[in-house]
Amino acid sequence: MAVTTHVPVAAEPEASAERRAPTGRESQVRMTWRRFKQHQLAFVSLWIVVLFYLVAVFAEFIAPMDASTYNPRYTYAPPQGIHFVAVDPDGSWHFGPYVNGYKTEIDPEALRRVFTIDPEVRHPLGFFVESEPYRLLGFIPMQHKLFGTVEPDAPLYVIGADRLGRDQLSRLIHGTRISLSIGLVGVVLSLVFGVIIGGFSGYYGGWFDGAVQRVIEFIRSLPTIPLWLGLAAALPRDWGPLQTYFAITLILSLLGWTELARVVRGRFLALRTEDFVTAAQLDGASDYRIIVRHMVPSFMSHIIAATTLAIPGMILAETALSFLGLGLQAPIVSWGTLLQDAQNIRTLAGAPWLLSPGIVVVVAILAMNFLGDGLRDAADPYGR
Amino acid sequence: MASREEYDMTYLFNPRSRRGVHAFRLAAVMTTAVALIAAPAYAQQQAPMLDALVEDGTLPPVEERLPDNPLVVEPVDNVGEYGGTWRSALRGTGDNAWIARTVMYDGLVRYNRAWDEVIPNLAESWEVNDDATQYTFHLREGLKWSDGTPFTSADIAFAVELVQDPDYPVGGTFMTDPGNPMTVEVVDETTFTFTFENPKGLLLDELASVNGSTLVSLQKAYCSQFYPPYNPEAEQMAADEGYEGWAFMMEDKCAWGQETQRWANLDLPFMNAWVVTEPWTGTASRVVFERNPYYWKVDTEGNQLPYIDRLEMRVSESTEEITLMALNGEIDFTDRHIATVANRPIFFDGQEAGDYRLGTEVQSRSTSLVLQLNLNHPDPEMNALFNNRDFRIGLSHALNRQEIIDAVFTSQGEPFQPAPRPESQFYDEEMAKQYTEYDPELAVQHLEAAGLTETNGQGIRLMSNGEPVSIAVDVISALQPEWLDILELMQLQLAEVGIDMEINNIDRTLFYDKRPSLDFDAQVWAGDGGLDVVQEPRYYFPANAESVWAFAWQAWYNGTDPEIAEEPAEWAREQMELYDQLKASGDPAEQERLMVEILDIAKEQFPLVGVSLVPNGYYIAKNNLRNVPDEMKQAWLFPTPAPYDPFQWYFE
Amino acid sequence: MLSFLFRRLIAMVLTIWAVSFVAFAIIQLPPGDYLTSYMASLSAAGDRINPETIAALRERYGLDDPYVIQYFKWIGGIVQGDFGESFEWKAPVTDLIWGRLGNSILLEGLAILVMWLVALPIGIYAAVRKYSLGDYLATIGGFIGLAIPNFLFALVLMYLWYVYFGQTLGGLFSPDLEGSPWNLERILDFLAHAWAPVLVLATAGTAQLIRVMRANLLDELTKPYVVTARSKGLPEWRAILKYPVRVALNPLVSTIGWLLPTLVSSSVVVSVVMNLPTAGPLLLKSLTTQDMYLAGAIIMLLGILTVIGTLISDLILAWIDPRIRYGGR
Amino acid sequence: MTPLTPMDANETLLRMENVNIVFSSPDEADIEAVRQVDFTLTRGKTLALVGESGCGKSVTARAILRLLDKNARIDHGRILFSADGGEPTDIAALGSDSKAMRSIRGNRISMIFQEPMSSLSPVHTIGDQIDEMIMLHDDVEQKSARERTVELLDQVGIPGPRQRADSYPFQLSGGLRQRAMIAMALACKPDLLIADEPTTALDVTTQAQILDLLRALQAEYGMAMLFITHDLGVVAEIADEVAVMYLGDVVEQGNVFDVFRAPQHPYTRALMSSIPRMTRRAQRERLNPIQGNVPSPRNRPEGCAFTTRCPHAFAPCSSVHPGRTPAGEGHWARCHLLTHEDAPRVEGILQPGVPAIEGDRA
Repeated sequence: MAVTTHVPVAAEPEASAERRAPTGRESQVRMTWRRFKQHQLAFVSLWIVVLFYLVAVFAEFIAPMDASTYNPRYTYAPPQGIHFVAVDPDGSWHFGPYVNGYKTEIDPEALRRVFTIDPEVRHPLGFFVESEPYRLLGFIPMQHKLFGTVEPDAPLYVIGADRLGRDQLSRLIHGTRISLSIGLVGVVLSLVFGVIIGGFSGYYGGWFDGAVQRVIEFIRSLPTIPLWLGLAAALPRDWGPLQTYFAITLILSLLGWTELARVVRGRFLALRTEDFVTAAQLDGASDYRIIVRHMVPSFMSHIIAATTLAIPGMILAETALSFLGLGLQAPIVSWGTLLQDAQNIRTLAGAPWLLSPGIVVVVAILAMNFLGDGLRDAADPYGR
Repeated sequence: MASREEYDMTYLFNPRSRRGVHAFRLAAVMTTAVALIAAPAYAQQQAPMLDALVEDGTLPPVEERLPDNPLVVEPVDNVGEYGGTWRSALRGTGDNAWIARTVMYDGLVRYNRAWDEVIPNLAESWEVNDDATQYTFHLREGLKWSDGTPFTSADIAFAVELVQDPDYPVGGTFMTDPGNPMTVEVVDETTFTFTFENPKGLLLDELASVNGSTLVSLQKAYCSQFYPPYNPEAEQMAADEGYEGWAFMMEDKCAWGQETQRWANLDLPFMNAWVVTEPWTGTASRVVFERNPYYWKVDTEGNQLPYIDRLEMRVSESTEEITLMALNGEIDFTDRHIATVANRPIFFDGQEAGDYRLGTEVQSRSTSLVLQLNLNHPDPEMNALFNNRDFRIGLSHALNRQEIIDAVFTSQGEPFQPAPRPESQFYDEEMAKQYTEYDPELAVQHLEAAGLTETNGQGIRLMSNGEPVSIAVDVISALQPEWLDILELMQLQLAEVGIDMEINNIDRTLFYDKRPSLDFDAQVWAGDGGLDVVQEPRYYFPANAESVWAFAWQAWYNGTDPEIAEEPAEWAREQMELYDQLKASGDPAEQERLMVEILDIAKEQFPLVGVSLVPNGYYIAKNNLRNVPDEMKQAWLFPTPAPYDPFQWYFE
Repeated sequence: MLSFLFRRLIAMVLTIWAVSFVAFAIIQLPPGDYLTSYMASLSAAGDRINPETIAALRERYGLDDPYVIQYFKWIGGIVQGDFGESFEWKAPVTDLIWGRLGNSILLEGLAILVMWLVALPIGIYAAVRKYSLGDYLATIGGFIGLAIPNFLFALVLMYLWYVYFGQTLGGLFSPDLEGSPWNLERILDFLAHAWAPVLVLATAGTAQLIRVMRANLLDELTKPYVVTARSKGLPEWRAILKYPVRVALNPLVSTIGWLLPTLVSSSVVVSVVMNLPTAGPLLLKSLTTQDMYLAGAIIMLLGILTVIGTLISDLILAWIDPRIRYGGR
Repeated sequence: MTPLTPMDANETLLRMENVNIVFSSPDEADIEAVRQVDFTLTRGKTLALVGESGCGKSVTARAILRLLDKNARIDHGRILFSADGGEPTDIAALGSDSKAMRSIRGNRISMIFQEPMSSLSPVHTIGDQIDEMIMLHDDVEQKSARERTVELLDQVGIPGPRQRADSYPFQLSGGLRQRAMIAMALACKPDLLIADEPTTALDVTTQAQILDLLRALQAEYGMAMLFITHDLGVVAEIADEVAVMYLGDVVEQGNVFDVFRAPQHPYTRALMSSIPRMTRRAQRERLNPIQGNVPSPRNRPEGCAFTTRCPHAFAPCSSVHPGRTPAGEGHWARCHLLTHEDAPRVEGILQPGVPAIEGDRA
């Protein structure tokens, strides 16, 4: 539900005067960082987010299989889980990660494969195992995966397989790239609009500010979802996956920038009156210089915070659009499209592991929200 | 307007036309015989819910409501009991097809349950002249609309008149076929004659098909008030009502056949077993039908049909909701939307809890997916390639069909090309199985024979202009998720032999928009015409607009889209001539011979690549719902389950 | 105050006018028109329709006119309260949407009510006990709600409900009460159906609300007047509730108006999954079938709702915040 | 430090005994913002608390009302308050939100603040805010409360009080706001009024008016006043007694006359010499501001806080915290100069072994 967030201007309360004195000499960045680290939740989240983006970048390497590698014999295969210790009947112990094989039969009446994990069969796992040659990020030729089964064509479905016997984990990892980048690209675009427009309107104020405010008001007065639907439905429908992908991000950011603009403007209004800006003006520094050299750095952290807080919205929007059949479509692999596969009773009943994208989305969004909150609190301790 | 959801639609008559045509005389004789026995040998019974109404005189007694010789229906298992509500679901706003499949199917004639005969219905008999240009029908004496007024030849004539009115847009029926104009002549109350310019061998099948309802759905007494020729005020009235013209008001008040608006107007009289009592408006969350007290059929003991009192259809945009309803035993019979391959396991498991059973539906479609390369491709290079038989054979051999069957259809089905199904008398194993074995080497040989010898860096084969072979395939995954799955597998399999395939998962409108511009490499659809070979020859030769693979050729054949119409290849022209002969001929044996010839050419030319035989579908029926056959044929022209006489189903 | 109102009204009219452009653009953007998709479905249904008929229809629906003409026809109608006719239903748009719009507002109104009842106390607590365990729990809880995609939540809810209670959640009324006038029975029936979607919608919105409330209150808590209030000898909670909370509420209360349009649009997804007779699915369908007047009308109404909402917000704000009422600072 | 003597009922209203206040923050070591503060407030008299900003005046004042922020606490010491001359209550021992404490706040002790604008709720009328105060402590209903409010507003010299009662803070001038603030503070006829730099935010003429008003009211209500300011001029004008604070310490206290005439602590002296005097050109001396600036409490020297800036600092200063040393009737200071034999000689300070100038010891 879109509740317009009230962006307060940092007020420095009387009573904290004594506290402020000692910290006053620290650099903005160091101070922010120190405060940030106290916000444990945010600190943990930071690492989670970093992890997510690492996965996104090195998807091909981390994912044990390719997103489209299928195996008819393992449709809807349940999760294997990874085991580390094995005991043979003769009582001898084996250490090291492995997965069990499956026993499969087809139930012709119910039309499905019935899987039973076969504890006898063990497929040992290894790191940096040989694989089909592939190109990391599309240009670095490689033929090793982070981990996988030692025998090349042993089944590996750590968190289960989808309806075509594709490895859900691998698809999840590949989907991460699209979903996270869609969020990032979208936000970066909004940021560009937001900072430039919001910045100038906040700095100059006056009629310019007024005009911008009206525009923002207008854009906000357009009901989001129909707008998405409309624009998404309006995309040339013979566009390829990639074009659609960027079109969608653009659409998302077109509507997303207003919020950022508001934040930035708010900060600018607050800063404009601060002494160091006035000082700079008196020194006859150019507006551009003032904005870029003096003002922007002084609330970089706010921008970062606002940005992190905007990404989750984008991700959710992407999934929602896919759900409505207006966003990305299979065969593109994104969290949204993966969830599309999961959104039916048959999956809930028969293959709940296909809901895993949902969990990942939740984790990612939680992490980013906390990170964003942490950054904001750190950037502006007295304001919030 | 017509249904959005039907993808298995085919049109025109039944699979064994020769027997169909026999049926004319035979059936005529038979029914008169039936009539003799069935006449008031014993007092007719009626549903208890009507007794009160008859008591207080709002309804005449059942004898007066029934025609002189009601149609006697042989129950599937046994004579049933009155009462009960048949609950089902409509998927959102565009699902009028479900009503067509349950309530509306009751034309002049109908198909028998085996789908091999046209039998009497409203018409108790008919005669056809020898060159099949003139048909005379005899309605039952004393048929009545659901409002109690008589149903006569005049109503038929009115329907024809209205449908033929150029200002009134009714989509292609035999009445508006520019290729073969027809006229109607009323002989008397119960007798009328259709006269055609050219032979119309297939009329009875069209009348027996789902489209037959159009002719018997417009009551002259009611509908003529909106029609200027009968009511000079009609235009004025429409204007007052805020319509932009009489036609708009007519469409709205007096919609024909299976038009959705038909169930939005409670005043509209029906000839069907149930009449709508809760209208289907844009805001309705359910549509309700109740028994038509003037229905004109009885069971073998003379009980007026239908047995079931009410039909309750939930309007739901959400298939998941419908699925849960079915699992929860809140749906008494359905075979639509939710009865998919993917859902089979949960419905199977749910039988006990939901107290329902799964029945078998034999599909009329042959192969699960037809890859229709655009043989009229505007780009000469592609055009040449697609028209190269070796290329198509190469593709076919490159497909590992068993893998697809295992993955997508849980090993149900067998490799199958677009060809008549084993159940059809046109079944030709060679045609169905040719080039289906998975053999990459052989595939490569054929591809190279097609001139694709060079490959580029990614191992993609190059056309003579040095361009890599890349086929963009259009698919509407919304209609059948399986299609997308199959394509995703094909994509990888074709890559193995150096053919690049791109999947365009697109919206239906665009799917159709692209055709007239010939602006596509290939489209996929299901293998219609597996049982109704003669009626739906779209994959056997460029027969109609659904023959996407040769759209320009069919345009030439049907005289549509002149701007793109293009003279077909020799072999296709030959087929077209043969089919023309077939349509003209009244003799079933001749028709079969001609069709076989057409099929042989198709087999020889191999224009289309298929995947696997469509496995049987299933229906979901509550355990206490009786007189439902365990196995049904599933088609559109034969609108399952209507031909299995839902009016004689009952709850025990 | 009056001039303020006047200025607002002028702005309102202008915005609505602008919205009408956007709405029209949106419904015209997709290639093809209703008749293309109509033909598509016809041929998919195996039906034929001769080109002349289509041409006739197009002519009759005025789909051949230049956009400008179409626009003015359309807007002209709207000005007279005639939103045109839905192609798909061959029925006046207004007949179709009012009922569903009503349901939307009813449903979302309920959801928002729940949200506020839950979020405000939590938000206040989280602010007063900043960084306490309670604060963390509240935030985490809220965010989880925010993070779960609505359709997933709805679907899982429906399924689990079926599994454990053997009921299918769906719709807003039991069919028998669908058309009936409001009475106790119907209200109860509505609540019996509405709780599920309300739950889904509320969980999605609460986090945001908590966060805003917390942030605003944190700002106010540090203001001197709070100390003054304490120095009067007011009990801590009373001091907080009467002063900072009162002030912190202003920006929130002023968003009530903003919520109006989201009333309708935010429930699209849930409505589709749970088959709720709200405006959302109608809009979705009309957009995909290019039922332009229906789609246009709904977008238009949403726009108008927003503008009215904004006005209401400003009025409320002026009403609760003297600083604005008397044009102070 | 001096032993505790029983409070003289008719004399002493409030006595701070060895109070120290500590700020703790999650990321830094605790800071002792105020240490060993002792002073006494006498009925009907005004004590001025003087010092540079950040020296802990406000904190001390708030401590009396237990209005410290969450991160601050009274570490030890007592704040003895006896309203009706009865058995004194130790405010330091009360729960900050306890009933007892609340019955004192606003009722017996009330406070006015520096920022009249931000110290009044922007969304409630002046009237409401004063009514509330009255209704809170003496149980009367709205109507009569409002009557009293109007009286008060009238009393503090707000024109057209009845109408003004219904206006919002931002509709009043700074001076009027402060008057309203005062009216509120007086609403329950408190025994003690704490005024935290009430005039700092006002322009000079208004300052004067407010000061006069306060003095007048004090006389009328016979209440004691703790007047916090950094402006010695104001002190001279309003105070009977003065306590000088530096970096959390009360370095010198005594009656205004004594302290101004013969300041004993180098810091006090420095303050004095930093204010201009009205003299003839010829006799004018250069103002000599205190060199250096206030260090943060964090790195405050072990001993006398002023060491780092003290012109006379010697051996013990940096290490030993000087005790209270009497320098006359009710006049004392914390400085080693006053006690140590070997302290450097400083003119004007009573040092051991130095004969006092006649009249000094009054």
